[in-house]
Amino acid sequence: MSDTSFPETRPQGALARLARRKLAVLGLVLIGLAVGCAIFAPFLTSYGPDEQHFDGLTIEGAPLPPGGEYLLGTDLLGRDLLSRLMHGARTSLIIGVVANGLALLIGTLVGVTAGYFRGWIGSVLMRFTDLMMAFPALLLAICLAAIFQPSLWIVALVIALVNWVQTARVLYTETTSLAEREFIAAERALGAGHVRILFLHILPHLVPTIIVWGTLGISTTVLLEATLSFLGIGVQPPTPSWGNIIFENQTYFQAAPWLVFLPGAAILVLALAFNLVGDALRDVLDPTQRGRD
Amino acid sequence: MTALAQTQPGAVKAPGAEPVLSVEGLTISVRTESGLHPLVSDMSFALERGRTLAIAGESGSGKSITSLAIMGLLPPPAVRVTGGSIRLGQTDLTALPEEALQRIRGNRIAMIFQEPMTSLNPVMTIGRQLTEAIEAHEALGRDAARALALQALRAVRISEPERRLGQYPHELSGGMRQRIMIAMALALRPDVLIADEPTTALDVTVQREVLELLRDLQRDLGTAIILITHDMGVVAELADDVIVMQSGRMVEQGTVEQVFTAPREPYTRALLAAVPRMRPAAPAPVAQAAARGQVVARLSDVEVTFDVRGGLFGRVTHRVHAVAGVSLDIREGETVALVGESGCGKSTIARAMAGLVPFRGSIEIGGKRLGGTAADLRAARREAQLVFQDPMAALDPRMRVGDLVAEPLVIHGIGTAESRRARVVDLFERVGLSRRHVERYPHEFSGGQRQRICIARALALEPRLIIADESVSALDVSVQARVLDLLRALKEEFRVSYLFISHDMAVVDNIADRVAVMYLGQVVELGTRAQVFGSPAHPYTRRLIEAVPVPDPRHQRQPSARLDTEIPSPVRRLGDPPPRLRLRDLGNGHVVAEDTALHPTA
Amino acid sequence: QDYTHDPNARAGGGIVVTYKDDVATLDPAIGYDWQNWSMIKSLFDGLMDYVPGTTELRPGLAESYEISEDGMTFTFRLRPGVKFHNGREMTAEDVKYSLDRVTNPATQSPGAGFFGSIAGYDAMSDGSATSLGGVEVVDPLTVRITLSRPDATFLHVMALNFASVVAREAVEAAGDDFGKQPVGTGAFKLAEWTLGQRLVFEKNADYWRAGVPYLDTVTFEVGQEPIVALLRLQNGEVDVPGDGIPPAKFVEVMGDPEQAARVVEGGQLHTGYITLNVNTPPLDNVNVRKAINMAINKERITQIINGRAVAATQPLPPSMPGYTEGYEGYPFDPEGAKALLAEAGLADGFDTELYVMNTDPNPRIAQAIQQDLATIGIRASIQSLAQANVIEAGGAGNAPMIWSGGMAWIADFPDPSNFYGPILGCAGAVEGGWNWSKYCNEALDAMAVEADGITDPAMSGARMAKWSDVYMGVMEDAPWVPVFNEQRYTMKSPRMGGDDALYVDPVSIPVNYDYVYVTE
Amino acid sequence: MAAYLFRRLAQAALILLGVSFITFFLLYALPADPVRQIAGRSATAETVENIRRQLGLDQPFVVQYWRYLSGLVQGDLGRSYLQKSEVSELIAARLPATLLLMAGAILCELVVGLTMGIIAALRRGTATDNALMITSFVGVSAPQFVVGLLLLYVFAVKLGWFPIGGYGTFAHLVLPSITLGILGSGWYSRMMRSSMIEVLRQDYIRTARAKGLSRRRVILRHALPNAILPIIAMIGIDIGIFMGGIVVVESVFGWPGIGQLAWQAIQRVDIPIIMGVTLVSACAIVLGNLLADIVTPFIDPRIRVR
Ligand SMILES: Nc1ncnc2c1ncn2[C@@H]1O[C@H](COP(=O)(O)OP(=O)(O)OP(=O)(O)O)[C@@H](O)[C@H]1O
Ligand SMILES: Nc1ncnc2c1ncn2[C@@H]1O[C@H](COP(=O)(O)OP(=O)(O)OP(=O)(O)O)[C@@H](O)[C@H]1O
Ligand SMILES: [Mg+2]
Ligand SMILES: [Mg+2]
Repeated sequence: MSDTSFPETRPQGALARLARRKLAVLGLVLIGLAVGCAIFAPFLTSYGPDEQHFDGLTIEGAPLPPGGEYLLGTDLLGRDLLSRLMHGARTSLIIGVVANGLALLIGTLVGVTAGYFRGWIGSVLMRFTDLMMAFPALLLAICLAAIFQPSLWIVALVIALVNWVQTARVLYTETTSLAEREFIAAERALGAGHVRILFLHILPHLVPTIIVWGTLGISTTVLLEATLSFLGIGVQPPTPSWGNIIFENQTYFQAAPWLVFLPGAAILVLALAFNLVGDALRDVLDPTQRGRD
Repeated sequence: MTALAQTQPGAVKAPGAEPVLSVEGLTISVRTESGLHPLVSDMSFALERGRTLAIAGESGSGKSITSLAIMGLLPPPAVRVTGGSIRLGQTDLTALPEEALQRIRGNRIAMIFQEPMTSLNPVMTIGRQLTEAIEAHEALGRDAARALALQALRAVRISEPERRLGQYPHELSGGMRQRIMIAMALALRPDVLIADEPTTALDVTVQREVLELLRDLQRDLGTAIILITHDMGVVAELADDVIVMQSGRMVEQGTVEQVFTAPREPYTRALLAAVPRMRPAAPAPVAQAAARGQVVARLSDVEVTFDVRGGLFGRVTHRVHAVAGVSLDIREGETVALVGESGCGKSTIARAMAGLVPFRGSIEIGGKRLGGTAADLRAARREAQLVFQDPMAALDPRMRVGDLVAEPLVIHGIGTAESRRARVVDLFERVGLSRRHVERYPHEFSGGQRQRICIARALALEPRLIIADESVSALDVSVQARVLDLLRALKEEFRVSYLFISHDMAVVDNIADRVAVMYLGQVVELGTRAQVFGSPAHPYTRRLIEAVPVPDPRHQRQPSARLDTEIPSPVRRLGDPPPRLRLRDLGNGHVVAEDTALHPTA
Repeated sequence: QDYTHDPNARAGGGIVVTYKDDVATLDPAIGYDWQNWSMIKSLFDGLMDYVPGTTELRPGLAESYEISEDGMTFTFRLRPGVKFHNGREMTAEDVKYSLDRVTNPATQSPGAGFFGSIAGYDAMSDGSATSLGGVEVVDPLTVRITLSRPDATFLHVMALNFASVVAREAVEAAGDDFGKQPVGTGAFKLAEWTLGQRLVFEKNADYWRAGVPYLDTVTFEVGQEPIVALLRLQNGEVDVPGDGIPPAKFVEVMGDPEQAARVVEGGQLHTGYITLNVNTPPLDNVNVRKAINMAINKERITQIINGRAVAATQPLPPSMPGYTEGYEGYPFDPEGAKALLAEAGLADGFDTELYVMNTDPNPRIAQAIQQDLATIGIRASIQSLAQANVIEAGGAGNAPMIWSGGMAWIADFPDPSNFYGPILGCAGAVEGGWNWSKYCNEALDAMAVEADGITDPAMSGARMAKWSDVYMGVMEDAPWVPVFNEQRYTMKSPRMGGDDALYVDPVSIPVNYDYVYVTE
Repeated sequence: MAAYLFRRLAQAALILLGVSFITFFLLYALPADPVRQIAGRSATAETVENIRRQLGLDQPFVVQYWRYLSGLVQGDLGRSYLQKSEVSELIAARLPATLLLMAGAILCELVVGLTMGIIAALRRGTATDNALMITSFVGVSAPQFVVGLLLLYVFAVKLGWFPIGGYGTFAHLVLPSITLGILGSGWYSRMMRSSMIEVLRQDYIRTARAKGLSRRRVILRHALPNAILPIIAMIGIDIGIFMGGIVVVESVFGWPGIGQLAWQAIQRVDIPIIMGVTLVSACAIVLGNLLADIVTPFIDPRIRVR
């Protein structure tokens, strides 16, 4: 009883397959670069991020454009932009990765639990989610941050607390329909416990959605942090973050475009890098997509 | 290859007629990480007007892929035609651009797909889905298109065709959807109709009707039909010519008489030998041996209802009485078959026994009451394994099949990783799959292969009871025979009991010790196989038996009354439960429902 | 009379002025914002007024006034025939009603405190009276106001918006909404108000001052981002950007001769300063405060704001009477500052916090200050917060240091006393008060009272000298670091006419609408 | 349907109650004193206390909240502390503009986002797909203030196609809608792409193609309505996300909506306005979700029965 099958190739590990995708590797390299900056910035830059240089401004008080002594130019206080960007990577990574990750985690937990268990647990969780969703996120962030003393970790927490809602909502819907699928019933019929079903059979199917929301969330959270610092409830100056560099300087985008576009590009590249890895990961994890590139 | 060389071209081609469709040396390959691999190689045949070509063969032999290739609908991007030609009249379809293919699809070649449940767009009305096919090919106004659509619906003899136009697919039963698919395919009177397992998903009575429908339509319109099926009974009833496929190759080709009466190839012979047949009805020998073991599962007065909500505050207004009081014992080493029309509650009983739906009454498995403690439930689940009706849906598409089969062992903490692996390989081989398949994913298998994976999975725990819900319906006869043999062997070896749910009476006739016939959530007849098939007491049972296709092309079937009405509905108002049927004992455990008021034709 | 009319002025036409923030109210008893301050000035008049473009007092609705010998009684003779926008003639009753209204606690006027020297004010504010005992209607055209203590600034107070004369029947008709339906005697009347979008002022044809206003209409468009307002100005759609030239555009504008020519520069009665909380160790040590004063590089800070300010040496701005000429202030001397700190036993510096309001350029200035402090070893962390939160922290006395920018003192009236009371005097040094240094020097307070007791206009030289001494005393204790006095830079469209001084009017900010005109 | 609506509205009312409570509590806990803002800098402590008493801000939290709530059920949102007028009036004057802007933005993000998503899904894995992905990330990562000014500068100042900010005509609406919609369109295009890819694998798409329908028709009539189903729920969620952007966009374009009102109120702790705006936007979000739930059955007949 043979059938028309092809010689089986030994399936390689997910990592090995990931490694064969050029774009994913590019993404990993870029993320590595950002992490490198975040950790080693003090050793890589020739100026401190907070040093205000007298020669960093023109006589009229205008910042210097890229090129020359300050490689990427200076900001409105005559500080070296390159150094600020590299140091800013730390804040932005914490926000974009940790806070966003935490939001994703809470959202996934709430959405999946509510969608899988239904019943009163589900109702309570979803009504709470609806409540949180009806609450203007920015206002909540402002109030929470103003009540606690602002610090990077508080801000990260606040961002996580306001950003999980949409993820929860979307995953809830997806989980409810997944939980109805026959193979979940099959697992239950085998006697599989809830934990096993949730982690082995539900979560893997949510990966694509989680990846889409997670990667898009990076920019959103990084910019939300900036909005908060702009309101005085984020990371306090002079600590740089990519977001607050933009916000500090956004009115100057014509006079000193580099102050807005360079940090903007940094955020974009970070988000894209995660997206490249995320997309590749999704395809690698999705067996129906094997055979593509 | 040898098979092809021996085939006389004249066997298929009627002298003088120009073929509408001819396939020459068709090769279809899949691109994988390790290069191109052929799924179908060197396929050749020709098809003339008004004739029916059946492509039979084991599951996974490339039947569906071939038909998709003809339609130009191979799943992108991995699967492609890599050689040969498909000619419709004079045009080579493989060389046509998409635009030109669009003009041919639906218009000159139409196809009915294997899965009627998912093949209709859920958000579009039936009417729209019909008329747009018409409008796509003929310059007709809305009204004219509507008239044509209505005509097509009438042609497939669906009840209340006008009303159907405004309905959505989910409002129709599987059989009705299949008719809609046929109507859609036939609306434009195509030269060629490809029907891929048009009846596999349907129960016998509906299958009957659909087959007759196809025959009538062909007679009236002169359409050439390619009928893909693994059911030799269907082949015998409908086909003029037959191609037998195995492993992506044609092994035999000829007229239906030739193939059935004088099969040349050993594979064909094996295939035909494996076809289950209804044994001639013999009077029941008194007192069969099987019934005296220990009771493995006991259902007493099991009722399952589903609530339908509506009205203010979403109160329950209606109930679906899916199972309305079923009592049944299954003894050790016994196979009880549960037969009945689609929607009569067979699967619901299976689900209740697996602890998946809440029920009233009591179910005991291996002495443990379901609905008792969690530990009882777990123990019961180890004792009884459910093989689901739809194998694709029942397998997590993101797990390797090897892991899926090993899962029950992991869940119940049996064995080490190594021993489990060995067991998985062993199970695979037992169900006719190879160890190479272990690392693949469900979507990489054909429908029949998946079903075998599900069975392997159920066997992993060596349960005392296996509930097999339509487990062999999707299998080709040879595999079906092997699986049935396997089930039988397990029964001998481990004294496993089966609750065997099926609509295929021939299969049931071959495997069952006792048979329960269900209608609208209740058992209307119960007895040993010999009792039920030998002397069916309930008219509904008789109807079911009559509908079974006979795998003999010379068999003449007398036309039966067509059933255009819908099956009476199990949905009832709250507080209006269905009347319980009283069972009359005919002796020796043969019971039959007294009340015939529920009989569909009554 | 005291103002020579521009000979080139021509009547007619309209202008468009933009503001970022919405106009909250046009009720003169309540309006206290940047944007409604001068609008109210054009809709209403008080008994006193200023010569346009200057800080010189002149009579307004009062034709003339008399001050008693002891300086405690002011008798105003009203101008006859002045009509409210509703056509009724204004009388002494209206003056009294208006003053009663502004001091009545129910009105919740933020300016009520200015009238504290009028006899009977205390009874009003504790609710035991409904009418100011010190304001008397002598006859329909005469009002006599009696003070409870001598107040040299009283005439300035009568020129404040809060002292504007309102029409009683209009107030009563409008109820709580008088601020949306203002009726006054001013040069313009409100013709249209589309909430959140636009206000249109229309020339008051019956205006009692002859010849003005020149403009037929003034249209205020609110909710306009300053950068966008400037783009629109460059496009000829806007005549005056009410919020001035945004910092982001300043260099560009000044670099273009054609645009730079239309920029008007002027001083304003403003000082930007850092408060040092004298109750918070180690800032309670005067030497530490002096060291901080010496550490701040004021030139650098003015550079950061594109040189739109001059370094300050003392609390008062240079154009304010009482300014001490020749006083150098604390020199910029980081080394000296370090020495002072070492003397105070803080050679290693210390940690503190610097509060700042979160709108550009204030956080930037705070960072510059932070760096200056860092050079002498003071590690100040910045708390950049919304205005309300900074004010809260300042009032509660929780903030060791506050940069005043964005909330800074712009004088309500051009008199040195205006810079003292609430922000440097003991009265403001209470919980919730605006004296964020919590600095309280009884001796200086006494001196301030003395100075304001000199009501004789002839003695005003002596009074100013006294005020000068008060501020020098303040500098001695160094509760503040005066950083700079902001210069005002406004732009106007090419068609705008009128003296430059009108565009940087120290009182009618940003523009004196009554006296500007268009040339086409 | 009526019963369903009734149930949903009751739920919505509960949610609004929750929102009002939380907001009120957070504002109560906020370390900033509105009275000081009202009283001005020349006020004495006595005056401050006086005003506090008049506004009832000296009362315990529960009493204050109860009073607010009783006003609320009568449709009274209170009086602004600093604007000195009825909050309901202030909001009513500005709400139409904001709603218009939201509608414009939603339209824009749907049109742009869905188109991008569909094209990306159809051209999956190609350079077009990658370019669209980058574009959508640019949309998501771009600070709206800068986008707004950039658009204003290029299309209004330089090209003169649109007015430089303002409100009134359709031309005024275009640039703000685009600015606000760009962010969302990034999200929509990603969601749409996934959803579309999923739908394109379905059997009924194969059926549609087997009928010989044109590619265009298969995409627009068969794939799109199915793929859009999960997206509709997003629109409800979207309105909440908009609130942040609206503040920025309205200020750049001088759009007279509630965003600017809210912004000023937050800066100056004008609690009645903050409360009012919060409740109104919560209403909008709840209604948006409700609307999404009501619209879905029109597209998806399967859930009509429930
Ligand atoms: N998308 C795919 N990628 C890789 N292999 C595939 C794919 N689809 C089908 N196959 C393989 O192609 C072979 C033929 O499949 P096909 O669906 O034509 O079988 P079939 O003859 O229709 O079987 P059944 O009767 O079970 O439906 C099988 O071995 C299957 O594993
Ligand atoms: N979850 C559910 N909610 C409501 N009704 C249901 C549900 N599951 C099944 N039903 C209804 O219960 C009845 C019995 O369904 P069941 O699946 O048991 O039929 P079956 O005999 O297995 O049919 P088939 O041969 O088509 O598989 C049907 O009318 C079905 O529509
Ligand atoms: Mg098939
Ligand atoms: Mg079933």
